[in-house]
Amino acid sequence: MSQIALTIALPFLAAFLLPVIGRVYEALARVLGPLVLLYCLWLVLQLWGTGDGHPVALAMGGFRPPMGITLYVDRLALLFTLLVSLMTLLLWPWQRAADSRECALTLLLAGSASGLALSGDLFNIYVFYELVSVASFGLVAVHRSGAAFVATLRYLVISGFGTVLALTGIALVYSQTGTLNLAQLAQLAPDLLAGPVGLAGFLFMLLGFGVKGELFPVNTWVPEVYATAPARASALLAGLVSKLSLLVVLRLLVLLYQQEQALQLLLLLGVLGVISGELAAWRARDLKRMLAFSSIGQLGAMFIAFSIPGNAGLLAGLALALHHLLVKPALFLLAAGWPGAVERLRGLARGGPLAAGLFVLLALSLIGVPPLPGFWAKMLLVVGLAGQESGYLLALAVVLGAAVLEASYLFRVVAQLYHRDEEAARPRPYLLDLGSAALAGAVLLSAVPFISPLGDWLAGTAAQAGDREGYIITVFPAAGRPLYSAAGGGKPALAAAGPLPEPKP
Amino acid sequence: MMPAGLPFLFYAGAIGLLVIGISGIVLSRNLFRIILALALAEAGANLLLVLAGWHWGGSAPILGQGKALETMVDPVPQALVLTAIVIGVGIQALALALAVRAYRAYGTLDMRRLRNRMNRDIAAAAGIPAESSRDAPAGGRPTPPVPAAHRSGGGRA
Amino acid sequence: MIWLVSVIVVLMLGAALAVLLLRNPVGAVAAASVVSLALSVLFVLLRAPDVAMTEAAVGGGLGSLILALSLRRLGLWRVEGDRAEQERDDA
Amino acid sequence: MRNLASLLFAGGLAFLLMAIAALLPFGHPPVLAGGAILEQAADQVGAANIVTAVVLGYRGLDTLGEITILFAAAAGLGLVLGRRRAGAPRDPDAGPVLRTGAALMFPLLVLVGFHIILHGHLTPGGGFQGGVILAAAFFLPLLARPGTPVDHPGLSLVEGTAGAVFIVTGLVALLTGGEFLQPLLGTGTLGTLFSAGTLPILYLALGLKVGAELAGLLARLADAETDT
Repeated sequence: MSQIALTIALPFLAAFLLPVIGRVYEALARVLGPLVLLYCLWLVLQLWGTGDGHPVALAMGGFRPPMGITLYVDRLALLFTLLVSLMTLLLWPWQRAADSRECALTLLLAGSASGLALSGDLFNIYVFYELVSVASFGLVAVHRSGAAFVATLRYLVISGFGTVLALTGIALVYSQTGTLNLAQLAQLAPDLLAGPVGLAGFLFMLLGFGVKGELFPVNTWVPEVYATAPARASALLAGLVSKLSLLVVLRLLVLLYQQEQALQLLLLLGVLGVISGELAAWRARDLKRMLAFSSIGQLGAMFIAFSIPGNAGLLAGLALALHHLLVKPALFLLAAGWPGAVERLRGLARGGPLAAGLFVLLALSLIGVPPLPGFWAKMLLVVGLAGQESGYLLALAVVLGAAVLEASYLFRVVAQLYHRDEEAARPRPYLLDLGSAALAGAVLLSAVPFISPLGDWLAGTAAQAGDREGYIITVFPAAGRPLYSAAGGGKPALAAAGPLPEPKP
Repeated sequence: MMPAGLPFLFYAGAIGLLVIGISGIVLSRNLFRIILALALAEAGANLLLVLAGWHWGGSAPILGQGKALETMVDPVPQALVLTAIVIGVGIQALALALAVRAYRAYGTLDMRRLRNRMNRDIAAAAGIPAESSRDAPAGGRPTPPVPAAHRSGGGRA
Repeated sequence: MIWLVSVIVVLMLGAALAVLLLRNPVGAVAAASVVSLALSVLFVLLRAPDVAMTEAAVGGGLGSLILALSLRRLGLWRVEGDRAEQERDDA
Repeated sequence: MRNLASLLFAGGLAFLLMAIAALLPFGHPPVLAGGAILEQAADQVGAANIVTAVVLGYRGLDTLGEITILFAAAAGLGLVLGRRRAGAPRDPDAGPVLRTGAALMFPLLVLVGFHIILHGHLTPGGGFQGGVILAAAFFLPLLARPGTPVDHPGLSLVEGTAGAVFIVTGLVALLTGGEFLQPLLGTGTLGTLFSAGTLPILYLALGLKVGAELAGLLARLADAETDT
């Protein structure tokens, strides 16, 4: 299981060496990135096959927690590492492969995203989150137009603001607890983080780590960036990176903040996100902007799901997240070949029947039409919300209203696509994007007959992710207490440690 | 014995920097100043983090200088801040490079104006008439033109 | 000790305000490096020599250098600012 | 409207910060993980400067992430600023005083930079601080003679190999049965130059990488005529 660290290390190594190799042997540099990602994919699949499904904690550098950094490998983390390799491979910037810097940044994004999924240390999460940000700054600016620069700049400023908030939150948590290890924090949280300082720390970290998750007040970068970035970068950000941000919030909630106030705060921000996102999407006049705003709304729904206490909320949130991860990138890829404004999509179905058909399929699933997987994800959310108290019922009304809005604006697009009595617009040729989108559609359809086993599996994963005690015991096996204090100083964990040298006077 | 006001002074410095920085980021319209304010806020957060591990009368966490381990301050926040400072300067450099390019493209550093111009370019690229950009100032004059050599092609098709 | 700290904290916060309020961007950069240097003195007092060195080298030195270089590229590197143009930028 | 909202937002955050400042434990931190590290760092890592032990040992993964962020920032900066136009004019040379000064300062700065890097496990200082000084050393001649062509390929070679050394050192530990980034080569005698196992090597790689990255970054920012 130690090899899982390779999914972080190898992409970094390849990215460092890419400019050097590119100068000597260009053909190798061109395929190096996909090869490394393929290897990571294979590795994760193999670990998946050999593992027994129980979570494992890895001590980076051989230093036992809480001193060193812990990687926590449970089913959810493994799933996300798999998805990271798979998605970056599918969304690899093939068309622009000439620029080694773009390949290097994509590799860095993949490595840091794996790190984010695996990390069990608060500050380490911050570092990988920053790396994801910085790598994505370069990727969204590659079109090098004025608009792209300004959009990236606003994205950077908002991310930087989030950085400051997250760092402040970490400082507050550290000042209360004196540790960064998530398992130890989980032990201490009920005593030390329940007060106002701890909650303020949660607010700051939520706003900071929520920037990529398009959380309500820190999401103004979304429409501009998705409108100016290359479709593949948008797809990566909207599909993958936003889900990693959700994963961080999930870990914080489950391990550190199982308190009502924290959940209420998340619920409030989620509801505001749904309302503002869906309304803006409904008003949007070009397709990319519409998709971007609707993505804000859908991520808001996931935050609402996470704010439901208990595993039902986790399950609903994860189902929504995985569905969105499949559908949204495909929609962005389809939109890449079409002219922007909705009115200009008129009659496009005749020019590209496959793309239009795919769009209809994906849109139906996004709205939540049975028997497509999107329906089941929304169903879980609705059922979870219906079993709760007053505030959640309001959120239920908002979610249902949002579904109606979603249906209205997506059908507006579909109606344009299948408009008859006009000169048919023709899409730009974009086989690769269409192929990836078709793959997503195929996966979506093939999931329909297996909904029940998939749901069971996901429920197991959610239960494991929501198991706070299990997390603590996995990281600190000795009766769930930190080893160093149990053993009173303890022996050094390092095999390489020599005899004890005396400090010089 | 610790002078009573001393830790408070340090905390006041950290929180003060944070507040000044955050208000600068949110309220300032000049891009260059926003980037500077970002650095200020980050410095405040760093100071707060170092303070989280500091105690009065502590010594630097370096062995072999005759200080007892118990008196040393917590080394972990210091290591974190080292990391955070370097991350901050990397992001600052990238932000400045982007600001230079945005200035070349649109000839202004005013965030609101840049945003309007960008929205107009995005709308034009999508094929929507310019009037649809809601944020455009009513009758606002576009900024003075930049020398043509510096223009790097506003909107992309 | 307490007097030293209070002087430095006041200096630091004053310089931070100056960063936001000075019209001249060169002055703002100078004020930002004052903040960094004051901060690194505070780090020394807080028994964090490594952090102090880094803050002085990275924040005070390198950061100001980067800022100054980009100011030059923006064409704003002038000690006596052109009022009208600056107001256009600040407006 | 938007202005009012952001004003409220900033005001709220500021108020919150000040309110919780009163609740913070003034100067009485709970030293939990840090205490364990202070106790065991001498045995486990063997670096006299415990901050270095934390940066390269206990939190080595953070440091790897950090140099990678610098790398990503430099790559993004190159992507944004683009290549130099062929035949673009350069700034005039600085005067003879500055040129001679730069020539004299260069070896001194390089020496100081390497000293700080190599003693990072003993005294305050290390890869980042030394790397910044190295970057300054290489940037100074460029400032004095703007016409000097910058060896970007050379810089990226140093940068790439130094980063690779850092990761490969970590991978060797993984392949020999340890964990990723585990220090090797024993701890040596505390307080001497050749102690703390692979830490000085890591710090050297880190310093070179940081230096090369920052030098490239400065050179790109200084070159006012890049445009493609």
